Amino acid sequence: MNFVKRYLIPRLVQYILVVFLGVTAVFLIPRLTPTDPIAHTIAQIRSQGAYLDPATVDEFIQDLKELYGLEGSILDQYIGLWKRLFRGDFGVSFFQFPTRVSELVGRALPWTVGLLLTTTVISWVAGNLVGGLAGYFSRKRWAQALDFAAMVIRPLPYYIFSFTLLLLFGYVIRLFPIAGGAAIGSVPSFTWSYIADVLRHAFLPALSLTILGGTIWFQTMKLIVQNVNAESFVQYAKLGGVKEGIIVSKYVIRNAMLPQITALGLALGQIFSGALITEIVFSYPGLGTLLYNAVITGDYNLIMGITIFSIVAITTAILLLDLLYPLFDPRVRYR
Amino acid sequence: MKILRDLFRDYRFVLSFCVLCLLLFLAFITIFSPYDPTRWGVVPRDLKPSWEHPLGTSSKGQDVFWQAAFAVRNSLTISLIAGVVSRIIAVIVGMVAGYKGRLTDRVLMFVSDSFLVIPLFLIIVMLAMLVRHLMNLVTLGLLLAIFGWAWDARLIRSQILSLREREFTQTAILSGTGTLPLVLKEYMPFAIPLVFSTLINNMSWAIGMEMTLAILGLVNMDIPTLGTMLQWAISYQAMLLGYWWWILTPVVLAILLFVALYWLSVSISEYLDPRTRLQRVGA
Amino acid sequence: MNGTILRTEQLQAFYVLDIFGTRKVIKAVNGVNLEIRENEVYGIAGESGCGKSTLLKALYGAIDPPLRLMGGKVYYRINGKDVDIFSLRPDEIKGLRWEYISYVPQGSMSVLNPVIKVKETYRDFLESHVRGKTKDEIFEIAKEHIRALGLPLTVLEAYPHQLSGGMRQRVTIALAALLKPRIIIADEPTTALDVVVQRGVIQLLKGIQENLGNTIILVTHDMGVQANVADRIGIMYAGQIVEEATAGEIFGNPLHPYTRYLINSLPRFGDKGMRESVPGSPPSLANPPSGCPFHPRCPYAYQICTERMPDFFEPVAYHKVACWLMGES
Amino acid sequence: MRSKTILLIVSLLTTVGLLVACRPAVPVTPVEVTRIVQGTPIVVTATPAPVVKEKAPDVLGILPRSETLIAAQLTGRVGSPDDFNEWVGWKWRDRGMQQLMNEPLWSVDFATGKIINGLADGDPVYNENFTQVTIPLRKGVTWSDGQPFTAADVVFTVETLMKYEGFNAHSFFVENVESVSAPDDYTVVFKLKQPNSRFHTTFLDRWGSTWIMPKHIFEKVDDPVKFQFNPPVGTGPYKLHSYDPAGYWTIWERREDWDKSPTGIMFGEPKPKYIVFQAFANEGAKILAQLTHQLDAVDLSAEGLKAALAQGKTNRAYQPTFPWVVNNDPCITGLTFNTAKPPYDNPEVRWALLLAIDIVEYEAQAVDGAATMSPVHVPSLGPYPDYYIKPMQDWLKEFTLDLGGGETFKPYDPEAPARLAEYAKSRGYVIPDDPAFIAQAFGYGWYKYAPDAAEKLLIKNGFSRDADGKWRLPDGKPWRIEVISRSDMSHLEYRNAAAAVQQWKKFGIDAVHVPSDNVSALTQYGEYDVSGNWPAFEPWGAGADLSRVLDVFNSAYVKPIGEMTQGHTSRWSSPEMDDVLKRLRETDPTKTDQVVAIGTEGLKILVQNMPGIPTFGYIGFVSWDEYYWTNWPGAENPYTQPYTHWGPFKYMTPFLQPTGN
Amino acid sequence: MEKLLEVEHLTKVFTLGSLLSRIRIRAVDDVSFYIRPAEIFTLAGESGCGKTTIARIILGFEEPTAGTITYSGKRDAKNKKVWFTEGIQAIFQDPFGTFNPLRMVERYFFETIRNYRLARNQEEAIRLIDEKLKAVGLSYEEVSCKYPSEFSGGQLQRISIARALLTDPKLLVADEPVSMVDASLRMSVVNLFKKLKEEMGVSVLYITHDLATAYYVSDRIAIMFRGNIVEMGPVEKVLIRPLHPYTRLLRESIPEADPRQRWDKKITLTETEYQEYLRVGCKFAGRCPDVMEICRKEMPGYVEVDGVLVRCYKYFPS
Repeated sequence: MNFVKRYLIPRLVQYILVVFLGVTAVFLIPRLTPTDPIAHTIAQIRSQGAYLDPATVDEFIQDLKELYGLEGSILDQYIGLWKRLFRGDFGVSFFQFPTRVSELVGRALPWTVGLLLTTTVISWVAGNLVGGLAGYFSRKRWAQALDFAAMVIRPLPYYIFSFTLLLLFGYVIRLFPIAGGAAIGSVPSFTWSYIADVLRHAFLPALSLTILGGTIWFQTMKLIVQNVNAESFVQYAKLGGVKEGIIVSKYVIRNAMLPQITALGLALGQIFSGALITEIVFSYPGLGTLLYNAVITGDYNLIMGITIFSIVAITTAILLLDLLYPLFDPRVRYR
Repeated sequence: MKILRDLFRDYRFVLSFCVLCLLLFLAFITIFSPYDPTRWGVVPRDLKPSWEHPLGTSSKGQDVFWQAAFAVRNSLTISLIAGVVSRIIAVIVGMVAGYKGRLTDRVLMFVSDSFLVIPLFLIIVMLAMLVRHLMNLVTLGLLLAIFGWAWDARLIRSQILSLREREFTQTAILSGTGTLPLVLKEYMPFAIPLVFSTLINNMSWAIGMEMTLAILGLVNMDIPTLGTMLQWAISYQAMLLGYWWWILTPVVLAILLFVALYWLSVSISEYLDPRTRLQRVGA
Repeated sequence: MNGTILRTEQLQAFYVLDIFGTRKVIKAVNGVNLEIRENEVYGIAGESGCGKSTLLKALYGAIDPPLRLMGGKVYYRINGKDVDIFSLRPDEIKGLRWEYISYVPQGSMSVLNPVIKVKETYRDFLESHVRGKTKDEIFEIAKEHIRALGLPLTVLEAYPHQLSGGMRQRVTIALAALLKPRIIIADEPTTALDVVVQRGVIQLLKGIQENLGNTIILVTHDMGVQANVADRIGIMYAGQIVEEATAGEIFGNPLHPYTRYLINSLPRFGDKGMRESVPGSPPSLANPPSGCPFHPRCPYAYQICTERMPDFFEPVAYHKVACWLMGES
Repeated sequence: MRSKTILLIVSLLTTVGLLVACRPAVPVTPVEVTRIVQGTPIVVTATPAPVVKEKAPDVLGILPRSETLIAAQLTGRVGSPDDFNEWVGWKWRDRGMQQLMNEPLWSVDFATGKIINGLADGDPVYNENFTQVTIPLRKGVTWSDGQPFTAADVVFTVETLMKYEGFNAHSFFVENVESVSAPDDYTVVFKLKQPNSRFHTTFLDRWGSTWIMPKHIFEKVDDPVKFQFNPPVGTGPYKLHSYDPAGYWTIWERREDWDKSPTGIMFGEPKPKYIVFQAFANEGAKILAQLTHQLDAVDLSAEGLKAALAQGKTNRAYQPTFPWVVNNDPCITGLTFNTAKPPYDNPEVRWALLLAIDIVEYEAQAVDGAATMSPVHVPSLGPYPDYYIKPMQDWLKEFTLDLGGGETFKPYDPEAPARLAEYAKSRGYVIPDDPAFIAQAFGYGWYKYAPDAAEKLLIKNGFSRDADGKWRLPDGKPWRIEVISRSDMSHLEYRNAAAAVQQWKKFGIDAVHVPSDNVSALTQYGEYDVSGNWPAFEPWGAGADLSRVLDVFNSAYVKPIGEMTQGHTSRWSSPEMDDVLKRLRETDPTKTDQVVAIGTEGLKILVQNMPGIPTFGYIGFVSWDEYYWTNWPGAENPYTQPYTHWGPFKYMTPFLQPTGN
Repeated sequence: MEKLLEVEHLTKVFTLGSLLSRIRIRAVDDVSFYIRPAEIFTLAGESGCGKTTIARIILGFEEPTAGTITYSGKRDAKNKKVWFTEGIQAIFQDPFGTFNPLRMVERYFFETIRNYRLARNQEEAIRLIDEKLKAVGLSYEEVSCKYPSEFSGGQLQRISIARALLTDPKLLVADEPVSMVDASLRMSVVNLFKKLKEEMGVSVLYITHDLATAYYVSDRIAIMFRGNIVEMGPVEKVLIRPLHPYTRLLRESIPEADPRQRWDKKITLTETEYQEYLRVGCKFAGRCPDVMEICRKEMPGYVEVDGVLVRCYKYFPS
């Protein structure tokens, strides 16, 4: 009970407030931009060569306004937004009218989630593990070599790193496909061949995200471990002749992981930005490319849908991590 | 001065210091540039590195060396603006929250927590689109500054919190020292190393962010920065056309800059943290 | 008289620091000769920064950079043979630890892993030294041990932060006694504890020593604690043992001026007479005074005191001292 | 010491990695090839396209690669992949809908300059006063589901479009059509509300038209606006096979009864059994896909095409030699002034800005000199040089500007293309000295680079230079021009804007390039100075009619700044032009002589007023892989337009030849 | 009888936890005592008994929940600065924490002088500083231009006293001033209190858990347990013949520096601090060997036995 009151409820309150703030910001910012979604739509239809008789454009604008739900004051639209959100409805996409935003997000989501979840988990686990070992054995040659490699790889721009991978393994050595999430013409199914195909397509994007993400975990973990290593309980266990394996796993890495659990939550937002670029490089059918298109076309509803969705998803992930945190740190559990 | 002398005994500090000096020198000599960095076609296109053009020329007819010099200067300017301004925000927020405590602390920490939790990248992208026509070095720096302070404000706050409990705070109060002088004289010396090392990290972040925004085409492409230089090279297919000098220059410069900043921050924070210092000494 | 269990010969251990190029040598242990016997509580007393903790580390064979062994030997008597621990391989030293000699570190508030239960810590220590036991058997041993020492069994299920400082200290002491080692080294086990708790901790230590019949090396600057538990006491000053005798002798007949100061400066109930601190400040170990390191603070210093370090000799039976005042050797 | 070694090794590895990635182009020995320039074969040197056997990775899950053609989708990832109702909104119809699934009544083929009859069996027949039009329909055509195509489908389509407001073309038909009827199964008669000599062009496919709905499907639908039309049914030679729910690819399969489609009837069996349209999120991936034979036809940027040609062994461009590009696209690029905003409301200021442009440098900066310049508002491509540009030479040469102070200036420069050819030679490209080649590749002329004349014009209009040589507006404020364009760096709008900024900077104006994703709104609402937009609308691409080019300058469409304009974004109009337009509307577009005469008059008015600067014709950077398919309609054999995203792509399919790989 | 400082019914309640779940702990519970001029008064007790809180309230670092403090006849002056100039100063537990390690020690002296306008110019300031440092056995030369790390704990604590003396205080609040000073140097600090009292008439509120030095230095003593004063009176009486069972336990637990007087009785440790704080009745009832039924129900009041106030039912006339 105490735990609920002192740990859970403050976090839930914070969570709700943050989501509220985020949604409001996301509602306001695109409305401040001069991008007019209707002009954009008309220009798109025109410039792609569809015949729009100049004399009839006015009527067309009115039609679109109605269809897009862009009538009324900003406040009306804002209230409308909340009403729709509570129904789990983000409205229609302007540019991809009349597809619903939720449908577009739903279509892109499995790809991004699949890619991000696995790469985040892999890079977090591997980065922390390797970083932990490298921090513990920081005098060893391999640890220093890894440290150096991480230092050089980490600053590489996502685009350059991903595209170099694509060049190397898609063109120079033709191991992996250039673009897409699965082979052209394949039908999603739970067959081994389809899954293998998806994995083959996901390999390079995942690799670039994992390596670039992993180096960050590697570096921070290494620093943390070096600090934890100097803690008296580690020194004590060493003096007590406790086996090195136990010291590394149970004393050093386990304690050093605690700040990394918190950091994982905070890193999710960062990872998203990396995923956006990576998805563009690999033409991956995820949320990143969807968002990029929405941004370019000034598709408010879609931007809002994706961003609100991301805010909710990431803050929820952070909340969950926060709530799981006491499982790892008994000091919080029993305070 | 003694600090500098001590730091110079660390090879990483020396290396990164030299690299930074080199980059600063590069930034400095832009005032002698024979070319206007925003003009195209000032030199023949697509030339390999030569004595005349040490880093070759680009498909836009620009000298890559001088572009790179401007890029370094501008990227450093952006990151410095972002770093310094966000440091000012972080110091003020952290110190006020830490020293005032109570409601002020709660409100400020809620704000900074929100900044930490919300996927800022999306918001930055949206804002960048919003102000794209106003984009220059200063606005971009400020834009990044708005989003780069939250974590460091927390760090400073927690440091102030622990300093507030230290007895010398009370000694100072008993010596009749007022709040502002107390914070400035007693706490700032502790906060400064932290401010400095987070400044370096924040600068790296700002440079990286600028590169990402440039690749999304959300900055002023006419101003040479590491990001825009890279984006021009990418969109002109320098990689596939074999104009390696054009694309490698910003990449290598970025790596150099990042590694130098990283080593600088590691070296300084190790210097400030005696525990790791001793570990290193033992090696 | 019991046999010697631990012996040092001219033990020298220095911290060699190379702080960004400035070389600094701290002579923390500078020529210590000790003979510690079986089944005794040997107290080491001295001001902070006199090298007590470093001496313990050296005795424990835990010399890690930046601490370096500069000379001398440490012998353990194992199965009737003197073993020089610095000649052993790392895994051999590891084998001795906790089974032959164990250690209660300073500030034991923070020596327990905060994220695992106390019983897990016990298990890790047991597992690392005892082979072929299942998890349950190991917990059983730990339980038995805690029960025998009169500590509540609930401590095993607790996380360190749930225990009070005194309880944590006792848990750490119990842990040190877990494998019934012949020697337990305790470094300031009662510092920062309230008097009542301090008493409980000292009782535990004493109880263990009586039960196991082993040797405890107790470092504390609190002369009251020393008087209460130590059989023999060594007074340490500036990296050296300057006086060594039984507790009764030290308190009854202190020979070294420093020891005399230490004892006379202690206030006693029922006596409000003037008491003086040791004058001056403790010497810096990085740059100790020449000759007898105490000479700058010693009211009786001769010329020779500033020039040569006196020998550590035995002017009275079983009472050693290093002071020129005590005549000649 | 150790870490220094590591440093060395790692930095070496990184460099090597990037160098491998940046492999320089493989030099290829040029050979001589024959190309047809304006009907005359001439010999030029070209790099050969050797047929190489190499393993291509399998990108297709189920389709046989050798029977499949893969093309990149121009407009990118499909946003509404399961919606084929192309009468409503924008449905990414270049995913194959307009190329393979739909047969229009007529198509424009700009390469041959012909109108191809699709579902129509001949030209439309107007009555005297253009209030009634009769359209004959092709017999023997069936929909892909086997139902016959008849006049009832056309009537149904028009009536449905007029019935529901949600259709794009709803307003057009409501405004124009009095009634539609089918006297027999293969004739449709429209009665129009007012005279309109170009009513039928709504059915003329030039990157889109009004398609015919299958009546037997749509008549069963409650709300045809919301109907998704999935699976779609068309009269084209292909039918939908499958599509990616994420919108990255669409697969079309040749109809069993391909001979019941107009394409099959006219040209025979389409060769590829399957055609895939695939979207890529970035150009690098497109190039790599083509280099690895995973993409047969693709549109690239100027540099992208160069990179593809440099790296690829089996791919080719439209032209076998420099300038490689597709240069018969019927569209003119350039700059548009906001003539509603001072000082751009002054034609002399606009002319001064034109004279400050060195077209050779401009083209070099924009497209490395690969485009054909045009001095008037139609491109110097396709049929337009013959109809307009060549006949206008004399007028252009005599065209005179009044620089003030009694000074006059003849700005036209017929030598500009030759200067551009010199530039191309300086870049190492092989250029034949044949004037016909130069005229075809670079155009017939442009205007002189005359900063002096520009200066005089500006001074005449009250402008001045400050001490630094920077221009000031008549009111003394510094002159700052913002040139907006879309933000896609490879787009020709962007390139035009960037090049203009460079030229005007050089001239001493504080010009800045402001790319924006919002450029369409900014231009349509008039909130800009200059844009890299089309200076005039594209002509039809076939025939001499310029109604599309000129009609947007109708004064009736001009709206004040802040309201969305319906006409050209320059907001320019003039009584003379209105007069030209009136006469053009009353002229039968098939009467070439009349149309050319009126059109020339319109073009002259545009030159005199310069509401926008025409620079060069739109060029396409098409790259074809000849590994699986050959006989692409290149410059040496332009049997049809070369794009895979234009409607007549369907007429290319019967001529493509499989290589057997 | 003149009282320099009088503390009456002082109570401080701490609220732990967040908005929703509060634990209220009476860290100081209805405490009253006074200090005479030129007197050393000791507040003694284990850590967490509330003695530091009292010091912080007197110094104005903490607001009391209830109760009053009267200094020189003035009650609860709001402007704390006036108090300090008029003569309450403090020295703290950790000599190394008293001064900012990054600043020179002398800065605090000059700042005190400037803030309280104690000198007109630099020379006068230095003279004043030197005078006060001499009073604690140091001199300005030994201190000037040095950082805290260059001194030993005993020296720093004396410097800290010298700084406090700058304002000529009447009362020195010394919170555990020697617990972190080496035993061998402790007396140099403690003797200073005696000297200040005798030579300058300064009163000292000596807060400590070290009963031996308390006995040595102070005139009167109050023993605190879990927020309450359980016994208060002249130090000779309270410490030599303790009345309250807790005082007795404390007294017995102090190891005598005499190997002949070792502990023989074993003690047990049971309850935690919180539990004892939250206990109804006498807080010591859980550990008291002489516990009675009534002890568990109600906190006893004070009873005077031979000039000593004690809060224990044992001494209530039954």
